[in-house]
Amino acid sequence: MSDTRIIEVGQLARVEGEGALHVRLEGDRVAELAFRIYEAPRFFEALLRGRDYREAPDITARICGICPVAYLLGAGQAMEALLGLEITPEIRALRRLIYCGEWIQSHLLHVFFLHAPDFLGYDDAIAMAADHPQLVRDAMALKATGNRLLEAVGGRAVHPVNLRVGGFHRAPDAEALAALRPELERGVEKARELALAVAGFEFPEVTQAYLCVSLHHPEEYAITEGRIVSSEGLEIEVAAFEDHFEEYQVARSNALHARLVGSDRPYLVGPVARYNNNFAQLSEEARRLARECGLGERVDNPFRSIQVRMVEVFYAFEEALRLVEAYRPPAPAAVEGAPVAGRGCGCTEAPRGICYHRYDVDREGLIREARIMPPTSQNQRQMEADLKRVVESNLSLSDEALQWRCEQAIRNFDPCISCATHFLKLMVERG
Amino acid sequence: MNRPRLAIWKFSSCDGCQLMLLDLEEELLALAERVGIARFLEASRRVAPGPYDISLVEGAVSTPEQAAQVERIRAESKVLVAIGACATAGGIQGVRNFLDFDQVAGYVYPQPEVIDSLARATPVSEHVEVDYELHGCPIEKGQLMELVSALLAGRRPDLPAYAQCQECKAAGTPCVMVSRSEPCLGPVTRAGCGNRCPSVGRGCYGCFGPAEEANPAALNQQLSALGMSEAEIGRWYRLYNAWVEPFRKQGGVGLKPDLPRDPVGRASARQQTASKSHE
Amino acid sequence: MKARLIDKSGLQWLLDRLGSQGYEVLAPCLENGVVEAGPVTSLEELPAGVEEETEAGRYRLRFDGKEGTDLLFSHALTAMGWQRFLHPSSEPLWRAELRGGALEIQPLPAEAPRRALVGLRACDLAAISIQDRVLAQNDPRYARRRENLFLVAVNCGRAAATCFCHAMGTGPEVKQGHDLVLTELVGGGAHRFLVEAGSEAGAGMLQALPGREPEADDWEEKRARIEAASRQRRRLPEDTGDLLASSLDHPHWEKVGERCLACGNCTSVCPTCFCSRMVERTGLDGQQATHWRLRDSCFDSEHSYLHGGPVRRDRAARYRQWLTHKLHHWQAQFGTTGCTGCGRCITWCPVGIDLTEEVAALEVAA
Amino acid sequence: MTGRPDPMVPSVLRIARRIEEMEGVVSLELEAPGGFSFQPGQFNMLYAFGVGEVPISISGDPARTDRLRHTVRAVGQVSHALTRLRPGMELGVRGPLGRGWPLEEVAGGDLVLAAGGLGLAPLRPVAELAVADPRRFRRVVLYYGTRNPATVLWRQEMERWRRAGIRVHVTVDSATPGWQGEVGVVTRLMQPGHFEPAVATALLCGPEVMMRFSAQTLHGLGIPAERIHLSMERNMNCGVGLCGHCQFGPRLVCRDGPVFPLPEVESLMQVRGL
Ligand SMILES: Cc1cc2nc3c(=O)[nH]c(=O)nc-3n(C[C@H](O)[C@H](O)[C@H](O)COP(=O)(O)OP(=O)(O)OC[C@H]3O[C@@H](n4cnc5c(N)ncnc54)[C@H](O)[C@@H]3O)c2cc1C
Ligand code: SF4
Ligand code: SF4
Ligand code: SF4
Repeated sequence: MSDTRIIEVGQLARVEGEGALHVRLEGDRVAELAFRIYEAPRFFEALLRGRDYREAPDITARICGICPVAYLLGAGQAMEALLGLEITPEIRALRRLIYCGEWIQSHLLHVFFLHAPDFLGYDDAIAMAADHPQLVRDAMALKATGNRLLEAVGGRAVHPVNLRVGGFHRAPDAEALAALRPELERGVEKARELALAVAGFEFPEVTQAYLCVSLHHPEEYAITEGRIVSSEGLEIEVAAFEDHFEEYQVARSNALHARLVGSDRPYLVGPVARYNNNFAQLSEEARRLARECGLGERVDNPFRSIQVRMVEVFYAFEEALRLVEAYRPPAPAAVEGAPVAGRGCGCTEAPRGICYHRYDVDREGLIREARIMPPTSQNQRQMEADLKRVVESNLSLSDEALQWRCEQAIRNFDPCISCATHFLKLMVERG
Repeated sequence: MNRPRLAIWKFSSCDGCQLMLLDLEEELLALAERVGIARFLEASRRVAPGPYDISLVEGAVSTPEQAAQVERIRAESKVLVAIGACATAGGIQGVRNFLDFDQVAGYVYPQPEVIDSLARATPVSEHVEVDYELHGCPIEKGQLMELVSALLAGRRPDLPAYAQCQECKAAGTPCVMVSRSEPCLGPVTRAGCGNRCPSVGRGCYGCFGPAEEANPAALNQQLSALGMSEAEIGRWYRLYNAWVEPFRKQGGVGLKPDLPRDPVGRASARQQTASKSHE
Repeated sequence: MKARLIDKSGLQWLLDRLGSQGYEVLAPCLENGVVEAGPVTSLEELPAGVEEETEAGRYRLRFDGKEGTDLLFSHALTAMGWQRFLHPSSEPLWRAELRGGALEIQPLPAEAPRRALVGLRACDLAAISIQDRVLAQNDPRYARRRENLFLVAVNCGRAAATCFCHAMGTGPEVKQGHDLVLTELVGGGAHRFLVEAGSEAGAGMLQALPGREPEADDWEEKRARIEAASRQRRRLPEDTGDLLASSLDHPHWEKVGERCLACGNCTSVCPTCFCSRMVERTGLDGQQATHWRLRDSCFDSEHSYLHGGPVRRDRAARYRQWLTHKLHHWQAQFGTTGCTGCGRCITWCPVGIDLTEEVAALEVAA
Repeated sequence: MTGRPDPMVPSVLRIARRIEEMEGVVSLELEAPGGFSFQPGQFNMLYAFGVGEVPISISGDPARTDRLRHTVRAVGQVSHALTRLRPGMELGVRGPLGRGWPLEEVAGGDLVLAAGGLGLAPLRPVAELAVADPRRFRRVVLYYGTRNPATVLWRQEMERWRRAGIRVHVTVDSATPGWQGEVGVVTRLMQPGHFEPAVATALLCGPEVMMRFSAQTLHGLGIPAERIHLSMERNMNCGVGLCGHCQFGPRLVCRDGPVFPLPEVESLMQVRGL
């Protein structure tokens, strides 16, 4: 057909991992759209079988170098649920603190290294730094603070070593944490400035009616724990996750998709979902900042996810500062338990959205079954839906511009393909 | 100015090692001035063709496509550096090399036969000649900068091959095995991480891979004296650096074929939901 | 004045005085489950009533002031020794800059803070005097650090199970190398310290100490304590040097080589080990280079690297190098033994290799 | 004490001349404006900017104190960097270090030089002394062995030495077409009658095996063991006895050597991996 257009992104850049996009347009109809993950499968769930339950955090952490805390904690908390361990408030607080570090570094990485160049028209942040040196340097400095937080609590910024089932190997030194205070105070201020700077970007006008799924906690903006809620009234325990969410396979796609049981709608996890479900739990300052940035209580333009991330960065700095100020070293640093046979589930809010773990463990403490649903896999279907929308509403763009716009739309999700890959399913059709 | 050209590649990995480049922050800008970053997909849309002066390769080779690509990378790179446990030792995905691949694939995939994966995830050095290796899961920024600066200056990078124990001592960390009977792989693990685990009171879990002079047989006696079973010891070695000797030999010890013959995966919840969805 | 008898407040006075004279006071304290030298301002920070139980490959602390008083120096040794204050694990030596073809080399000043080391034992002093012989001549950095030390030693009243200073003739009584030496006394229920001077600087300080003249039973208690500390199980034979000299081809080295981890723990804790290596560090811009000295171990393959391979290829050869150097070749090189009998290498070897046992094995089988 | 110069800090010297001796071997002639005296057999630590420091023998004429000469074979990073330096550029020098050849001992007697490969470098200053002062030694004989004709060092110099009365014997491990000289190990060159063993002193430098067999042969020819001297090689980082790398049993090669009389090292050389 003469007016067939093919938009092809062979190797998606500025995402974690390896993916590709293929769009075929016939006239103004999207005839085919496939977001393809070609990152090699890594078989984590199979590797976990036969391992000691205490090994799960360190093994699953290697699913992703950008958000290892989501795995360290998700697996850790799943095992605690299994063992019936009561985690002390001090350990809980410390976990929230390190998670703030991960949010800060991951969000800033995404916002300024991976996503902002799309808005400002650069190939990468290095090129962007030439014209916007202060912006990039400020972002780097803030991101470095996130890393320092991870390091101070976790002993290492990427793949922290100090987390374990039950808590921490060693409670961080109070002085070491106190030393971060000035930096965090500056961080709160700078994060506000950067959020406002991002608010000045130009946002393509696209809206989506998202079904938002996230954790929810009545007293705090949910990060490490809570109940799973949807924007349409679902509210369940983490352990009931698989009763309500399912993965299924579709023809023509290389990846597993997810949806709510009994409904065919895709759903959204991640910053926008969290924000929409938990706006009331944000601090007053964070809510005010959101308004200053022009965000309402609900966000339905996917391109504005970058702004939501900045509001979350601001909030994470506030939280981190508060937690550091209130820090009391947990003693003991970890709660001990003995292995029991059974099933444990865990779920936390990774920077990209909820990350669910389930393990079946035998009496010796060896893992028999493992199942992990990272956020990117849950978002995949929504990503394709968004892309379709973006393509349809930007038909006037040249192929090159449209391709870039599509890339940008994918980056709205901050997809972590390394995360998504270990469960990746290849095209399977079932009769 | 004729700047050396740097390319960054990725095979099977978690991206954590590449992230170290982005975590260089200010130093990354300095690096980008000193070298031309010709290919770094995680950071840039711009991809310049080879040849490259330095290629940093992250990840294990685990698909036929990657096996072919690594040859191409070698051919167009003057200096090839494998970075991280995945690229130097197969990484965590190398654990599958000890298992029955059909079972592994069958557990995760309903139709494993359509998967385009090699049975084994292997280090880059099993495929092509590697000029330097940066160890660690993940690598350390300091070592990355040391390597790059050394390459630029034409000197030998100072990358330790000795054991983690010496980092403990330099950091003033009391040996966790001697002072607390905490099992530790430090005596057989390469130094370079900056003493991360022992300094939080935990035994090293070997993420920097074997030290040059590793003597696991001698360490294992001590580990069993501290109460570890043979299977536990085997599992310890069977982690991020499982596929390089001498960890490889140790990693096979006590390995029970404890995955059920008929993979439970077939009956797992995922399958049920998957079929449910097609009702 | 030969000696003073002071109580705890007198000792605190000494710490304060040293502090006010600009010394950083380092003394044993509890750290990560071991006794280790660290900055101290108050006696409260000392590990009162703590004793270490050591064995080959094992170290534990035990808390009991079993003499009715919490002795401040009831432990025997600091875990890793004091040498890091004299011979740091890394140190920049000079900086070089190249402009065009012109080279400029700037020596970097040594860090040599004024430090008072409090709580050294006789073996620690022996170690310093051994390092003095090895390094003071040719290493002005070491010499400067050495000059800026004030050494307050303590006589041991108890030996750890791994101590063998008595056999090596380096202790337990402090006889030389100190500025001051304390003997902690508790006889008659009074917790006090007998202080003696070993140098002019020490004598000056002794003059000023608030206390009184010690009496006969103080001296008697000191003697008894040292005698108690002299009861040690481990020893090295008199003719160890000759034995080693004639055992270079002994098959036993292979056996130790099988057990040895070549991890370098022994060389890292040994207070006399001095090996170092030089490395060049350059920045990205390639305009500047810094030449560093890092501590090194003869158990590393790089240590004897020559023409693409190490001379000492296996662990057996390296263990032999370490042991024969310590106990024999040192004598030829520096006119002293390289071992003080502190036992640290025994305690901190993760697999518990004990040099006294290895020597004994050579003796039996020879 | 504090005022003493740090023996670890190099001084800076400029390269006056660079001579490409053969493929991969370069001699550097350095300007020594302040004068530089040394004992033949001593070495310097040479520093190439940004790369590092290595021990290199002094290979020049000891009479020329304004010029300092080194001959370097490019084998690793530092030696490569040194051989790449150009005239006018500067490098770092620490030295002279170590104990040189015991030349007083030889005075008036016969001098036997045996070198393998680049081991000729530290013997060159001795040959130059002999040339400059023919009465200093009675007879001088040089045995030189190298891998093949292409790696014969200093052909012209050796010709000059020959003309000055030194008896030069050269052999190669494997010949190439056109090679007229000897083929085989260096010990095959050593013949009775070349020197008077009772008054001869032998100076040896080369690979350890070569020195071991040469020492044996020369001793067999009647030179007393204590008059056979070897220049040893060990890893060196400091060159002044501080770093511990050059241990050779009871000796520190940099401080006590590199030159040792045979009895001091003979038995040590028999021990594997010492
Ligand atoms: C007393 C003495 C005199 C020497 N004289 C000369 C000479 O005149 N000409 C010459 O070309 N070479 C000489 N050498 C050998 C020269 O020092 C080595 O070739 C050089 O150190 C190799 O360093 P590199 O960095 O180029 O090689 P690499 O192989 O990269 O060496 C790395 C490091 O190992 C050590 N090392 C490696 N080989 C040796 C070695 N053979 N000796 C000592 N340390 C070594 C050094 O610390 C060096 O920096 C001499 C060695 C000694 C001990
Ligand atoms: S080596 Fe470890 S940190 Fe690096 S990519 Fe592999 S899994 Fe990630
Ligand atoms: S101590 Fe061991 S496991 Fe821990 S970070 Fe270092 S090398 Fe890795
Ligand atoms: S060799 Fe062992 S016992 Fe002797 S001084 Fe060194 S550490 Fe102490």
